[in-house]
Amino acid sequence: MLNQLDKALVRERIARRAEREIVSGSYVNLGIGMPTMVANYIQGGKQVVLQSENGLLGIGKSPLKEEVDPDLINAGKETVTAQEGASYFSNAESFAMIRGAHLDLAILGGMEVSETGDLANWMIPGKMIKGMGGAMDIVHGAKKIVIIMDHVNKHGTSKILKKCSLPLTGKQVVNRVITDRAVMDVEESGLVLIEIAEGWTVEEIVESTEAELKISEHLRIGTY
Amino acid sequence: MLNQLDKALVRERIARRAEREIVSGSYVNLGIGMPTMVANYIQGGKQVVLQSENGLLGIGKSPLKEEVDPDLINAGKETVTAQEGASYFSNAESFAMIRGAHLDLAILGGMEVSETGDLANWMIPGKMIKGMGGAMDIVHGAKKIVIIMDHVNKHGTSKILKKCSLPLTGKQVVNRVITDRAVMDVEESGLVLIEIAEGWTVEEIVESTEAELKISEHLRIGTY
Amino acid sequence: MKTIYTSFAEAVAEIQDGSTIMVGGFGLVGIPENLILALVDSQVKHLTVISNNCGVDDWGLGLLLKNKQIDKMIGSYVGENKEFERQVLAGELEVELTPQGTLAERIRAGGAGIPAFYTPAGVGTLIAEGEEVRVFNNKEYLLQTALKADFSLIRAAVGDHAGNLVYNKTARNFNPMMAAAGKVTIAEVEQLVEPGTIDPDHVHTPGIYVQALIEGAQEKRIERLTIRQEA
Amino acid sequence: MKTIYTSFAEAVAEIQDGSTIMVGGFGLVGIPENLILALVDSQVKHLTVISNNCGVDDWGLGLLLKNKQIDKMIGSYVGENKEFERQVLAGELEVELTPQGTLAERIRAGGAGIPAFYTPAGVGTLIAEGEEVRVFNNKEYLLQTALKADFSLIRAAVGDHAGNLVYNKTARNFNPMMAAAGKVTIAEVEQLVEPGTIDPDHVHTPGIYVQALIEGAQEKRIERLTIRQEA
Repeated sequence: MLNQLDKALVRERIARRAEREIVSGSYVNLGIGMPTMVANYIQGGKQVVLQSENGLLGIGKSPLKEEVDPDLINAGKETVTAQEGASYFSNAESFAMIRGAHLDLAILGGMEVSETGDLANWMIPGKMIKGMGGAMDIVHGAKKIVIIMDHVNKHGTSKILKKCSLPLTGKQVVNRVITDRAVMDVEESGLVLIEIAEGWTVEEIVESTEAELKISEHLRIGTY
Repeated sequence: MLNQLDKALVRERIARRAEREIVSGSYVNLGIGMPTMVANYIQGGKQVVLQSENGLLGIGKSPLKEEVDPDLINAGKETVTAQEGASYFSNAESFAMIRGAHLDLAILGGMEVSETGDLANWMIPGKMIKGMGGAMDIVHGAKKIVIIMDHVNKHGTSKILKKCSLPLTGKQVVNRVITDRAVMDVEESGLVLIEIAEGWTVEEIVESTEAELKISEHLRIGTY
Repeated sequence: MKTIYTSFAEAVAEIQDGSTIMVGGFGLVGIPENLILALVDSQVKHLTVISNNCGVDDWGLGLLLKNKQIDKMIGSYVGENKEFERQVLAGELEVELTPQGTLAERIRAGGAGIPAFYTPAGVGTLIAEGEEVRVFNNKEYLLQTALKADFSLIRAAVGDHAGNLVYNKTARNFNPMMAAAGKVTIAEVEQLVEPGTIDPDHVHTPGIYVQALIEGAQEKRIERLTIRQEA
Repeated sequence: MKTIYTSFAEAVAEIQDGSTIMVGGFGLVGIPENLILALVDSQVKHLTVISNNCGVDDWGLGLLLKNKQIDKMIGSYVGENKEFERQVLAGELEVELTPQGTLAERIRAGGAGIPAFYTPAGVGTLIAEGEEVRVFNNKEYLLQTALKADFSLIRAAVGDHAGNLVYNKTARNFNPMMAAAGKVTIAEVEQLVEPGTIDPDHVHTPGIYVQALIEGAQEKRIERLTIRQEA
């Protein structure tokens, strides 16, 4: 139970840090699961338009019980509402919007990220394959791709790798990774550590990261 | 003047014959110029939906003076109205509809047609090129392509040729040609004469046609 | 002008063993509920089904699956269905997974007479194996071909006798592209109205794409009811 | 949320010599009249213009042409304009003619992140010279690449502050695709309204595609007035 609570707190920490990626006035796609949680932490002053790849630009709050419309869901199949100024469209138009790089930002979950920005987040060989949904399109779509994930797996092994071991969702597509421990940018020169979460040291991050990590000159510690 | 009147009568004759191509319940695109005239002769009982490639399915009559909406035109840029049950859409959707073979029939004008169904109707070398508009798309779109045209040019030379001399609009795209003198089908075996207009004989048609003409077993004479 | 059915059994009667069918919807939203039920009753077999998802165990396409009427499924996400997993692992069901945007665009291409196009989705991944890769402006793209169907079963909120359709909110999803990509498109509409009722500027699917319509009441099951409390 | 201009001169101020611009409209229907007039006043030169037509001698894009601001024109039909002919014959104006459906699809592809696609239009004709031909299902198709623009100038009937647009009748034409294919899209709207005024199901162009809006009254000149007499 305590462990579960910890997990929830860690997820909230990641989501709150990810929220800082969202610039006011921008168009954002949030992946299913933890990324969807990010919406709960969007700061009051920010004007953000959230896109749902099933055909909605301008996701609003969850509906009140009496507002529920079964024809109105997000990509995670949860009932939602639409903001003022929203629009509905087909999946073809939705992915034209995504593929055409009209979204400013996508925040997606990850299973593994490589130091060259490869992302694996859709299948584990040997386990039932559920499908990639829209992830393979989205990683090539938004102007900035931010991945949020745990830094290590349950065995303590790094999920930030030299090379992904799982089948890829996209190759050289990730711009930034936010984990429970650190924030890293994928740059021409390699993977750069730019922020460290509260309670962790540079040495601990480097040690728990399989990928080669360059330390940013502007590294900030305890930012979240 | 008499000559002009004759010309108008000949055009009407062609248009009336072309109208017989239109099956009730079908979707039809009429090209600019003489083909547009065909709409004037559509028999009362027929339910026909005319498509205009600028983005209208269900062209209605010309507007009364007080009905004119400058935002509502056909592909010939003439003011029109919309039928009950009409819809408006973008040019991309319009040509998706055309290219995707959803139209049953297109009736277009022609400068030259070859015995293999090549069509030339958009440019004359040495003269100013105005552009092909939608013709190159439409000839690959509708399920049946009918060309209406004069049988010979003003010098009396055949416009139904073994091979087109003018730059093509489309290769092997024509299904049927209707002229002031005859109706011919493009078939695997070649160009087949199936009907002759009033006042002409088989010999006269063959003589005024450069293309090799097969005579249909079911040839009908004086049908229009 | 269009065929208007009053019996769902009749509406699906032409669908034969081995047909390829597209079925609209995203999750359980926007699916033609009664057409699917009629297809189950019809016992038609060996279907190839193109749909983003495959329903849940006891609703939507999951019912066809349970009844073993599907030989092959083309979709982007099929994870809500235990029977699906069982049939795949048992080799009873062939699956072709395609990125959602690629699926939507392949269906659009099918209806639009575009035989093939290039897209970045899937470059450098498993799904690119055996596919043609081509560089445009220094970026790699995959060649993808169009998808068509013998029958498209779609759902709209309102349809008129001319075949024009209007969808409600996110129930639009794959329905418009499938309407155009089906050789025969059967639209299940919540409300059937006379031509002239729908403003021509509000039409989502022009009537030309629709061959038949049928009015049907929808259950609209909710997969993930998420509500907020009054503040 | 969007830039709302009140001066047309300001609206076009960022367009520079040598820019590629898309301009909505079919004939004179749906053209952004005041944005074009402002572009004439701006004296910006060496433009590449992508538009289905090129206006008439004294209206629409014809004004830019007369003022010799266009170096290159990409369109499908440019026959309504004598000055056009003169400039082409004098070698002052480069023209790229493309079939109308191919033009529409190339612009759609530009906005949709599709770098290239295959289409049957033009196979076996002059415009296929030097182009890649490929066979799919025993039919020949031409490879065509996407078109994008630095600026798209479009017109809508209604726009809201979130950038959502609604077009009127056949004034829709090329405007929606151009809205998506412009790096910067400026929409001239007949009526500017608050967000929430337009039903989200009636939006033709979602706001994400539009960077700026300006309200403007339209003359709406008619090229071929065709009327019928009361019966």
